[in-house]
Amino acid sequence: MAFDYGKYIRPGKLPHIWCPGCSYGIVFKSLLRAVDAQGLDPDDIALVSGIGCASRLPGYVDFNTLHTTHGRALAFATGLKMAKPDKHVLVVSGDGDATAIGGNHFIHACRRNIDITLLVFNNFIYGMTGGQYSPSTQPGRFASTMPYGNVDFAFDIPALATGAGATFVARGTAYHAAALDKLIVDAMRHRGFSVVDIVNACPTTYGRRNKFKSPTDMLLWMKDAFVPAAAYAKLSPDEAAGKFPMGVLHRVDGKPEFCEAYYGMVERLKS
Amino acid sequence: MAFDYGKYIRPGKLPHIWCPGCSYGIVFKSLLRAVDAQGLDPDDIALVSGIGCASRLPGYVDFNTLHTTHGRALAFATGLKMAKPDKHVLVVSGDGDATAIGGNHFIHACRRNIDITLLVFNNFIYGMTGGQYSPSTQPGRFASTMPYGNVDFAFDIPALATGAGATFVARGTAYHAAALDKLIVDAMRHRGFSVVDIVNACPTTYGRRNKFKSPTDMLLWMKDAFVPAAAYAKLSPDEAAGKFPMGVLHRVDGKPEFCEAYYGMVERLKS
Amino acid sequence: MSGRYEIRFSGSGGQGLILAGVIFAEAAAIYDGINAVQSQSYGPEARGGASKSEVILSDGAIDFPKATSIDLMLALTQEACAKYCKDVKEGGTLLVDEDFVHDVPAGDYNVIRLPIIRTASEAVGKAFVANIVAIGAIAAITGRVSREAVEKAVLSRVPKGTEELNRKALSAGYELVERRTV
Amino acid sequence: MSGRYEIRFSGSGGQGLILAGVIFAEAAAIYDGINAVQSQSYGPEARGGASKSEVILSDGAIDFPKATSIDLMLALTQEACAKYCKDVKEGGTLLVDEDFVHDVPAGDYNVIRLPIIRTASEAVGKAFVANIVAIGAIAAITGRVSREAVEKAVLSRVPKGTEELNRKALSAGYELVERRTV
Amino acid sequence: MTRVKLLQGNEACAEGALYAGCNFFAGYPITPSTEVAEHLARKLPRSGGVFLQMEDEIAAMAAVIGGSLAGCKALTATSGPGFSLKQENLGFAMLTEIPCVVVDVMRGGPSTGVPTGPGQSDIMQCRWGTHGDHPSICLTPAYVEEIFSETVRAFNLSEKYRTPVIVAFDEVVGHMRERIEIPEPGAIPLVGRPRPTCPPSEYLPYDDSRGDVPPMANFFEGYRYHVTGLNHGPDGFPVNASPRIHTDELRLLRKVEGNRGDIVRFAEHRLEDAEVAVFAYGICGRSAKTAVDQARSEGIRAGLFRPLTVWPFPEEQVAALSGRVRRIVVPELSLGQIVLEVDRCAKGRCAVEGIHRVDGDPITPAQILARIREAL
Amino acid sequence: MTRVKLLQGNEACAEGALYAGCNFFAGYPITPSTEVAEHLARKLPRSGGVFLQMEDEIAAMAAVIGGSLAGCKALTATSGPGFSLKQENLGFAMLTEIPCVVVDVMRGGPSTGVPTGPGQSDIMQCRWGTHGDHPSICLTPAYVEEIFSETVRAFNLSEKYRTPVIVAFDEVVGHMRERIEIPEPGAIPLVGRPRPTCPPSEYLPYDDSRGDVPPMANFFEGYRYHVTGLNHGPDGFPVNASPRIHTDELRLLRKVEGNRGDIVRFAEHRLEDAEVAVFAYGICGRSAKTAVDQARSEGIRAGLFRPLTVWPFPEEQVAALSGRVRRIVVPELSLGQIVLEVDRCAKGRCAVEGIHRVDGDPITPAQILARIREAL
Amino acid sequence: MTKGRQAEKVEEWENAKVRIRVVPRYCKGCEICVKLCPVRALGMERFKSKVADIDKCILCMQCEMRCPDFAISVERKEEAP
Amino acid sequence: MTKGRQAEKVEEWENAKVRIRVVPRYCKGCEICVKLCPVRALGMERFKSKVADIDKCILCMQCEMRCPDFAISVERKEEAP
Ligand SMILES: Cc1ncc(C[n+]2csc(CCOP(=O)(O)OP(=O)(O)O)c2C)c(N)n1
Ligand SMILES: Cc1ncc(C[n+]2csc(CCOP(=O)(O)OP(=O)(O)O)c2C)c(N)n1
Ligand code: SF4
Ligand code: SF4
Ligand code: SF4
Ligand code: SF4
Repeated sequence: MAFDYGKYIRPGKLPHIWCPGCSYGIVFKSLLRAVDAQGLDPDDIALVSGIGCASRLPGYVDFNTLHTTHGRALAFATGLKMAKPDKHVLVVSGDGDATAIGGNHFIHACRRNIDITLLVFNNFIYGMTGGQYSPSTQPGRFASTMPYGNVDFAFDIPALATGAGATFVARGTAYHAAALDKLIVDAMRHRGFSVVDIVNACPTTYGRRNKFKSPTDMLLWMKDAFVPAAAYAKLSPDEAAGKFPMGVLHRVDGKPEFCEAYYGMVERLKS
Repeated sequence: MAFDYGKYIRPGKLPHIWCPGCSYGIVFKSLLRAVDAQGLDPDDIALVSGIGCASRLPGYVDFNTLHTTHGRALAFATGLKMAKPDKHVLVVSGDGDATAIGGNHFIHACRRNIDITLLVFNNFIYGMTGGQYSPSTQPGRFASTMPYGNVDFAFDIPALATGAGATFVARGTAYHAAALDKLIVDAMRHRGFSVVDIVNACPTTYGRRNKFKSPTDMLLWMKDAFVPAAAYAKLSPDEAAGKFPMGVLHRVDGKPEFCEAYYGMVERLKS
Repeated sequence: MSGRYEIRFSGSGGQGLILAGVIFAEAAAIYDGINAVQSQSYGPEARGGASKSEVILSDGAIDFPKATSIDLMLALTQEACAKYCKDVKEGGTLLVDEDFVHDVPAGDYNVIRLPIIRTASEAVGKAFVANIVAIGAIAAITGRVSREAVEKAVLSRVPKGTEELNRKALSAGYELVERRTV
Repeated sequence: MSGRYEIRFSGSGGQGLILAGVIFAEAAAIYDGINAVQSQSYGPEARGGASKSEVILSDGAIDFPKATSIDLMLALTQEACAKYCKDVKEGGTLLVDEDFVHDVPAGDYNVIRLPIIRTASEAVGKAFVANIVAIGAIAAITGRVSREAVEKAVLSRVPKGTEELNRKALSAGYELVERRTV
Repeated sequence: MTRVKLLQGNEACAEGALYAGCNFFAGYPITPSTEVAEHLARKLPRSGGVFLQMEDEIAAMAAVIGGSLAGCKALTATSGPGFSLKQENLGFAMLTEIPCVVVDVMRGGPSTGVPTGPGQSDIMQCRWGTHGDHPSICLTPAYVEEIFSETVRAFNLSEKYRTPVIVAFDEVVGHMRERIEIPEPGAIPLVGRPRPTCPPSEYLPYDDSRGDVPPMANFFEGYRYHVTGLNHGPDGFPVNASPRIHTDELRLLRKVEGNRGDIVRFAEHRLEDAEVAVFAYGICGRSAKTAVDQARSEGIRAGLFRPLTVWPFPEEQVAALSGRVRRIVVPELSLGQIVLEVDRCAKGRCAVEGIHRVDGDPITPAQILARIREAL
Repeated sequence: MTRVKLLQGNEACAEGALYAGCNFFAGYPITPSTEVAEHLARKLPRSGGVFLQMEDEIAAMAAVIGGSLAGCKALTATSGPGFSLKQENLGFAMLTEIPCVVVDVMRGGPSTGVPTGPGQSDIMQCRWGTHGDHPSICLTPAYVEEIFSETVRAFNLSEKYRTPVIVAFDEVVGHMRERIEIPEPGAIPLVGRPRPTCPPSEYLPYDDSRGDVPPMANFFEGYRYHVTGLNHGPDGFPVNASPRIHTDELRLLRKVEGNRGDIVRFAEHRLEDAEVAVFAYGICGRSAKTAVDQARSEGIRAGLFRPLTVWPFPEEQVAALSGRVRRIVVPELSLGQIVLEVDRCAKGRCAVEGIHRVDGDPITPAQILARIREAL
Repeated sequence: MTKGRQAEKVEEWENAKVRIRVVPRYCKGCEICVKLCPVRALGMERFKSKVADIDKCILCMQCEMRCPDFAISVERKEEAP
Repeated sequence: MTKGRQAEKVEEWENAKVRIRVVPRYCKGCEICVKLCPVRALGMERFKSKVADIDKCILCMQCEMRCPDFAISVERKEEAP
């Protein structure tokens, strides 16, 4: 049986606004399957986003959905989660939303270890505004504001999350959609802040400028370039050139979760 | 001969505003010695800060000094440095200024690897506003906004800088003042973004609430708790409890510096 | 507003209709010395969805830059046609792609149906030059801008290496109209 | 403004003078039922530098909460004395620490010199209770607030475990004045 | 007996919030508002509420909106620089109609200015600080008791009209201490947000068919809906280039402007037969009261109009007043802000003049009295 | 020949900046202003200038101030949400008197609103967006050529008066393309900041003894001095609770308000004998021009006042106008902002009424014409 | 919360083993399905995906998994016993 | 750029080996110097640092290095040959 996405998608909202070949739709489907796999009640889930193409996702999903201001989704989500710590709070962000203007909320959510799952739709570019470079655009790549090739440097988003104190850090890709389902499930089940950096293809503003002939070519690049972390670790430096690890990259289970710590204090004060 | 701080201090500005026993003055002196050791021309140095007790430092120093808005010093400094890439740009920030409101500029300066040196005056608290907890307040510690003991978690500032891509990351303390001179010199000489996390004592808003009997006790705690990185690495987990490494904690020399990369592009386009 | 002539290019997000408007306006304003302004509008849904681009030509000054009483409107998609054709003026012209626009709302205007996209993909070989084919057709229909100016404008705006392709597309557009008129 | 009585506590940042004002106002307003407001001001230099705290007592409503015509002013440091004493009214009282304020600017007011800080550090044993010593002295000088109220107010505001110390400091303050008057 | 306290203005604000049912605070410290946070940091965890110190003011404003959307009564408090930073998200709350209360304890100067000195120069920013058209309710208490009661009222108005409410007062009243009697619970009625009565399947979050304030479902209650900062339709989903945008934005303004009768509050003192009126709020209102009494004692027919609601501006009242007096004097701790509004509403019917002071000290009764005397 | 181009408003803005000597841009992309950045991203590196895309708008504003302080002519460009975020640092530049130009291409709605639609509803924010008292210069071009020339003027005013200048235009004029002839270099005179002539040892960065605009030394030129967002003395160091604060803030306002003659620019069209005037800027100014011409052709004595400077507001001109006409019609893409200022200055001398539209489309000539007709 | 779902036009192809559905209004013509199909069972027509040869389908599910637009779905038919 | 530096009151103590200076206006009485002095050469008077016994000084420089207030400085005198 084909998976029934219709269960979760708001009636009348398809087709979505994403461009032909934009891989966001692929990841969107993975997210729905991952939620379904956990058998969660949609009433108990809030899906929050900032601004950008990725951030339009919540509009399609029949959860409690909140489309906020650019970069601030995690801060809104923190308010929701602290108010209702037993609910599930999920955030989707573009790479710009999450790590450019939203970088501060990103690192603080990591530090706080609040039980929110962040999915970064990382297409290496600002899609919504038409293709300016982002903090995850690799050096040498082209963008409307780096017309001569990017001379700025990119974040390694998982490394940033790890340095900031996140307790579950993973990377997936739109190509490896089935593996992604599993990563999202694990991220959501993790008690504490979890981040999945999800590599995506923006054919419209990134692909064309960077010599990808078609959306499919972008997916096939992912197929080649992303290697399970365990296998990646065994590559020689030569073999590793142009390749990136994927899967769960960092995980800590001992650190207390923020809501638990806060409400633990509330309990202590009562007694 | 006693060091002549008067060379660099603006006439009539002492005594400074810091409280009795505040270790900022100790670090300030270290900074002046470090600058002196490099024989730099004060006309070629800009010293930039945000808002906070630490951020009042530039007012005392006879360089080009810029006291900006809370958290934004690195962004102002980036403008100065890009406009005049051959000048020296130094930033001083409190832990709140640098990593709470200023967290985003902090990680982006790290990512960009722009040749600026950031000294974080880390006193584990918001001093200027009277003792609210900061992103570097350790769990369990007391602050006016954590009256029952901190249930939030702290950044490891060097780890954050490393995760964000900084190429020179060090930690010093006000107690280890002579070693600090050297760290500041090395940080300033490093071509790329450099951060020195400098542990400080705020007796007024932190010490009193956290059972330090005197400013001296706070310095003596530093003496005990901070161990050179090499020695720290050899401690058993038991021995390491309550201790922290200091010295240069991370250093990468291959990554291009941002101004060089940008002006390299300018040169390429000319030809 | 003597001789004000309003043209609207409409279709879906990715079809290059803003560029088409720009090229047309540039042909008029820069190469033919006719007053021209170009404007556009699109949704927050910059991606896909109906989009339009407008060019106003006039002998006199052009203050209000938007089309409200359209002399000629192009529609490459059904959605755009339905959404935007109400502003075509009495006696104006509605140019539609004959394969992609089936229901043309009734109105007091002349309807011209041309296989613009098909011509681009089949005769020229690349669907994405449909906008250039459309420019040719519109230039031919309106006769307001010289062919020389249009050609210069096209060639100055298209990516290097695609000049021949675009020249061919432009000719194909002219021909669609000329063949029909003959 | 019938019976408006203005008191200013001044000294340097860390001397607890804001707390002194608060305690004094609380004694009046809460425990003695006299109208009282307390206000303060300090520089961006919250740390160190001159600081002041004011209490207005009145039978009637107190609208303007700041002291402009001071009945009694305390100065624990030379800097504060110099900076703030100009607002003491004719016939008012200027109470200074006899060890730390040497130059008292001339003015039409009575000057009282008491060893407040010395009393705190020597007689009571802790310099930091100088503010409580001062409260005792001021209560004694003004006679506007009952000793019982003052004592309650002090004890309700000081950290647990320091009650005895503070009670002693308060008494010492009263005694400084009483001894003097005798 | 324990309900009678000597409280600082900022503490009274925190106590007012608690009285109003506030169970969520998110903030970032800033002088001279920090005591609001510090007081709540002590109190909220004891009552099971949420106290959050966020990484900056932007995040604090966002968290407050999130908390409110999840059903809490939510508060943030700040001062000038932080208030500037909150503007973008404040606009979000206005457009998405999420109740919350924002306290701005005003300090001196633009930029960092005089952090510990009083000011009243954010008052136009309270109206126009965020981009785009938006409603604004802004209350301006002057006494510690009033800070308490107006903070309660701020929560009530915010919930009733589904809109953020600003409480703006200057450093002097924020930091001064006065005797206050905390009312018994229930003495001041509390208002909650209008709640949907329809089943979730019929719920439209911005349904304006039955009034200008649509019922609000909280998240996680079974009413799954969409909230966006894009202009939206009754169903909450974005609309684009549509007349709906115009009518919906008009409705947002009307919610506030159309309910002036309920929202606008002010105090009048000896205005009956006044020839000179003083229009003043906050600390200036206090000084003015003293000045008016002194003027009266000199036989000058002076009176005081003291707005407790500055936005929406008491337009009718000022228009009427301008028809009755010869002059309106407007003392402000700014270089001339609210005086512009008074002037606008006076429409030339009487003279309007400001007294301005921004040196870090409040305007004294004597300064105002001097101007009242000159006015004749 | 190559100087004649078909340029988008946003591109003309970028070209105007380059013409004015802009050699530093820092920004963060946002619709509908992004093309300003994109154009400069292509051009600036070629001429050795700095193009910086920062992590957010706050950082962009900060970097621009840093760049200017180091001697560059610096620009940033943004739209509503980004403009809100820049406010705190914009206030810093105002108080510290650091020249720079801020472009706000106005879109629709509060919050995210209608990002791709036009708006004019940030115009009050241009005056009052940051906390505290501060001067404001805001220019409002309506034609592509005018965007070019007003951007040049913005740089000139900014340098001359040492203050940030805002150039605000709506999405329609920002995105439309028109023919423009770029003037020869030198055709428009350029102005630089006043420079110190004294030796460094005597330099006082805020010395107002010889005029309201103190000479400005750039960093790294040997004049080592201190810049702070705290209120400060002539030497640049903080002062606290001092009359200096008052006089200095007054000077900041006077720099701008006192030079209205130089700063305020406007275009009049057929106003000589007008009975009805339209007051309109930006796209509404264009629509109004057509409407006025149509009205005249119907024999109605209509005219247009089109401000190119909205702040400082052309108070005297509007006051005079209100004495001459029966009615002033104010079309705006907002729910009523600048109409309040017109009303304030008219002081009841004539009727003032707004035409408001915020549905994502511009006000048409026909809408204005209809109101002109009704006015009679 | 099913608010009146409109019936969507669906195109179907099937054989004994498999049913493939395409919703033309959702398909944006990106060709991902066509290009990732290992057996070239799909093709394009007027910028929309269609099944060229249903019998080639090996039920690998690549097209369904990677269609970003919810436009194509593949259903394994119950094996006849 | 020396803009008229005011003469600051300085207290001095010395013996043959060492000269210690305290600027009373700078000293904030934190007692760090006193407490970190390994030989207890310093003491407090009226909340200000002073030298209690100059002959105890071993020139370790701890007090100078760690005085946060530029208030105390220690100078080794040229050794007599
Ligand atoms: C405060 C603010 N600044 C800028 C913007 C404009 N903006 C909208 S989305 C976006 C970035 C989009 O990139 P990303 O976050 O990577 O998401 P994507 O569109 O690629 O999914 C920007 C800069 C905005 N809406 N608000
Ligand atoms: C936008 C803004 N928010 C808040 C403040 C208030 N504020 C001033 S300093 C400070 C924090 C001080 O702590 P830290 O940065 O660690 O420096 P310290 O004072 O401890 O040296 C805060 C919150 C401000 N000035 N501006
Ligand atoms: S612009 Fe890029 S990210 Fe945005 S919808 Fe299109 S393809 Fe996807
Ligand atoms: S408050 Fe703390 S950090 Fe600030 S000056 Fe005092 S001791 Fe130093
Ligand atoms: S992958 Fe989906 S959207 Fe793309 S062509 Fe195939 S069916 Fe259409
Ligand atoms: S260390 Fe310095 S400031 Fe502290 S007591 Fe000694 S001399 Fe005074």
